[in-house]
Amino acid sequence: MSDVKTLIARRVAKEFKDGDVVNLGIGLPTLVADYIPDDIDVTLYSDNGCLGLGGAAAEDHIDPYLIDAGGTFATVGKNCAFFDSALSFAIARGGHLDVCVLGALQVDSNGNIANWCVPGKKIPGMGGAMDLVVGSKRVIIAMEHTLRGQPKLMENCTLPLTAINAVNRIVTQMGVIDVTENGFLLVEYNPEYTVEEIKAATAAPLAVSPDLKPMI
Amino acid sequence: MSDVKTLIARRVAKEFKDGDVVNLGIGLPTLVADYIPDDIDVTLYSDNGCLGLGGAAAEDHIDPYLIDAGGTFATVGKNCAFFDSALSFAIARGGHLDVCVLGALQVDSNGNIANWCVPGKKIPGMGGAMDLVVGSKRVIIAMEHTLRGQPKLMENCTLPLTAINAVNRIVTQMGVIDVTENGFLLVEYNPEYTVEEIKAATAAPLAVSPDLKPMI
Amino acid sequence: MKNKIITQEQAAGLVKDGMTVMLGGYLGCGTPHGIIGLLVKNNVRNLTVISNDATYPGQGVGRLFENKQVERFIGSHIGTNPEVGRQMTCGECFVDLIPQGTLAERIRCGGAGIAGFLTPTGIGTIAEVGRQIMELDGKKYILERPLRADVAILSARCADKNGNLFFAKSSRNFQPLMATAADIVIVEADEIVEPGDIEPECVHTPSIFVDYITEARK
Amino acid sequence: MKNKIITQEQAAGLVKDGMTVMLGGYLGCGTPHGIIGLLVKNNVRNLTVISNDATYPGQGVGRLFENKQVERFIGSHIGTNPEVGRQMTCGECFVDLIPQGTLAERIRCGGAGIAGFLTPTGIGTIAEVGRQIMELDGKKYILERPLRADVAILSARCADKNGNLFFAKSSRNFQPLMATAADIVIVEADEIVEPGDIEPECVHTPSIFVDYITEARK
Repeated sequence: MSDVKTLIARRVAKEFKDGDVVNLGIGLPTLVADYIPDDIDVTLYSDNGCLGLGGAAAEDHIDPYLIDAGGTFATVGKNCAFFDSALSFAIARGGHLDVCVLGALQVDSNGNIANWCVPGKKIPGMGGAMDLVVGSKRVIIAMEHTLRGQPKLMENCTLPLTAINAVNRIVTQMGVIDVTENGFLLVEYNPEYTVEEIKAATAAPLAVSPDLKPMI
Repeated sequence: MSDVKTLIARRVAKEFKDGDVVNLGIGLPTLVADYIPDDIDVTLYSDNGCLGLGGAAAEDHIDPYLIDAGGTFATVGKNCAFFDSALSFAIARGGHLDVCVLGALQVDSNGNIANWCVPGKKIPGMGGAMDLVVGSKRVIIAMEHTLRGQPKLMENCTLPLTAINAVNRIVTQMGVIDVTENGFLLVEYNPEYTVEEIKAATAAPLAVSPDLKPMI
Repeated sequence: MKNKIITQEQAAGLVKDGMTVMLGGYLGCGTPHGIIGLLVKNNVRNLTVISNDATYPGQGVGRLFENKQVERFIGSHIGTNPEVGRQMTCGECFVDLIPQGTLAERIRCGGAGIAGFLTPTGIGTIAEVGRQIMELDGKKYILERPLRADVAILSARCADKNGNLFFAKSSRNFQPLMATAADIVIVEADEIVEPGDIEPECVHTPSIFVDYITEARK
Repeated sequence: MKNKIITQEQAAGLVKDGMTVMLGGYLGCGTPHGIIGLLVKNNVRNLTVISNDATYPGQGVGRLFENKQVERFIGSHIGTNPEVGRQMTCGECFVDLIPQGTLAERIRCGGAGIAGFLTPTGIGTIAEVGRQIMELDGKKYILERPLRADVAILSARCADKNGNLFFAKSSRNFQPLMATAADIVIVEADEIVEPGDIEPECVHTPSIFVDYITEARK
């Protein structure tokens, strides 16, 4: 199971370019930070009002004034700035994030995403996700392809939405799927699975790119 | 003439209470700063992004990074803070100024004010005046009662307006006039003038307060 | 200058039953823990609380829920505190969940004299419910309205005696916005310093926004 | 990190005929004087200039008017520069005068992804002309739209090599807002310092907004 998460995180990290400003959501997306190539500089954004945090604090070096967006005690990185929540969301909503990596409960072939609420079960709140997904130049979903055998890539999301027409790319342990005007397009596949298996695990039409490649 | 300005500035300075946050406009209102009583603390606001400036800089102590709202090189006062123009006008528009003292070309009995433009003659722009007049808790006009013999207190302003229903009080060399729901009300008079003279210099009905007092 | 320094008890005493209270902090970082403790002790009821999140059980804003003092909560996230979810589900507490950026901007507008703003955030989601939608240049936006409170209670790293504030690192979050948007603004400062000790260019909240200062207990 | 440091000539060369350019400063304080001088030298034409004011004859933004490079000016005040008033009256230059607070907020919205805001400023005045008026809770407001530019040119007291900015005293003015609202952001820094030299809590504009840095000539 953790191998699956590592595989996804590794692949997402290859999406970044030198100089990118990136938001990594809570959970699986946070792991991506560990796989960012050394030869590029990526500035991490935290919606609680930080750019350039330096990772989690050691237990004996906790600064009570410094947490990341997930509430973990953090450290000051080498290109760090702090600001208030108004500027923080001016960054998110205003198109200043190059890439936003989030988990999802469901994504559909219109690029709609549901990731904040399961009615009758869990309503934690949307936090910053709605602003992040609407405002980022590129939205990449990092998630397992299915949840307890149920597909998470749908024709239409059934859970309450986080945003419409927002997702650009989905990275799962089975492959890399782009959201195009014509719906899902498989652009990379994990050779451990056949295309038919990936299609079977997807609850919406899945076109296959003529340039289909093995997952890098 | 400068006696007239001094008289007006002195009287306006008596309007302030301890702790007030005050904007003084360019020209006559700026003089008011010299007459603020020593026993009260007033924080001066400058719309270019400062609170608590300490007055004009000596010629041999000019700091090129520090001007007041009128462009004069200024000094750091004892309770000083700098901020950007968005916060500056959040202060002005958001009701955080206790008193705004401005000059005017015309004021009318509805509290409308014209102070930024004479069409065909001088169109300097409104600068921050429209925000200041709309947002301040109290707007006091400090001006000479007439301009070259022409009344400046009107039934209806004829020049382009800065704001409607905005002025609370007018201080001139002839007296102190409040803008009430029923129009102008003379509350203090300069004993150098008769009430009839003040009425004659005013181009709108001027009621006289039953508590009319000499100008303090 | 008027003395703004009061005791924590005096500060907590300014909050009365039924008030709308903004509380600084993000998951407990930048939260005025001392005054919140006294609000629990004072047992003020029927509060409307505006704060980003409900922090964790037994901590910060969360303590007001456990003592059932919150009638309505306006925030972006309650997932870290199961008790709040329970109260919401049972109808014991009304919870108004709004996107974090919209929350920040609504508070900012409340302090800036702006009557509304148009955001693309939440279009096509339940964030639209009860909101006016406007279409401009072929795109849809939600018209959001300002938020204000009777009292804002903040936690600052430093306050000078005039009330100029400095927030350390990520403890700034919503606090400079809340300072502009409440009738009474109270600051629990970890340190009270002399005027001028905070560089005028590094003041995060100018003194004119702050009514009362109280020193945090160590 | 990509090297953002370029020469003043390279910086000025990024501005082309017909562009919309935001220029920092308030009456010449916080104005990028060096790059403006090179824009005069380069003689780029038909510019739309967004700046608070037209400063004084022979100085800052004013020099672009004297060389007739400004087709349209969007600002709040031109009274300190008679040449601009003359060009406006003769129809040589279109001048769009808007309230200073509205100007600031429109630029902020341009950078913050907000499609419009409702202000009470200007109701009942010519600031209403061409604007949509909305009535909310019995009060009238002007719906104002965001402003953006192709290039913003700023003047900072310090920039670190990554592009984090610090503005001294009143030279901050519109500059942090403009940094968010242009496709290309260029900073003329009086001093270029090492990353970390500006305290992370005292950064006025984070590096992610800044594309190019050039050192001001002494």
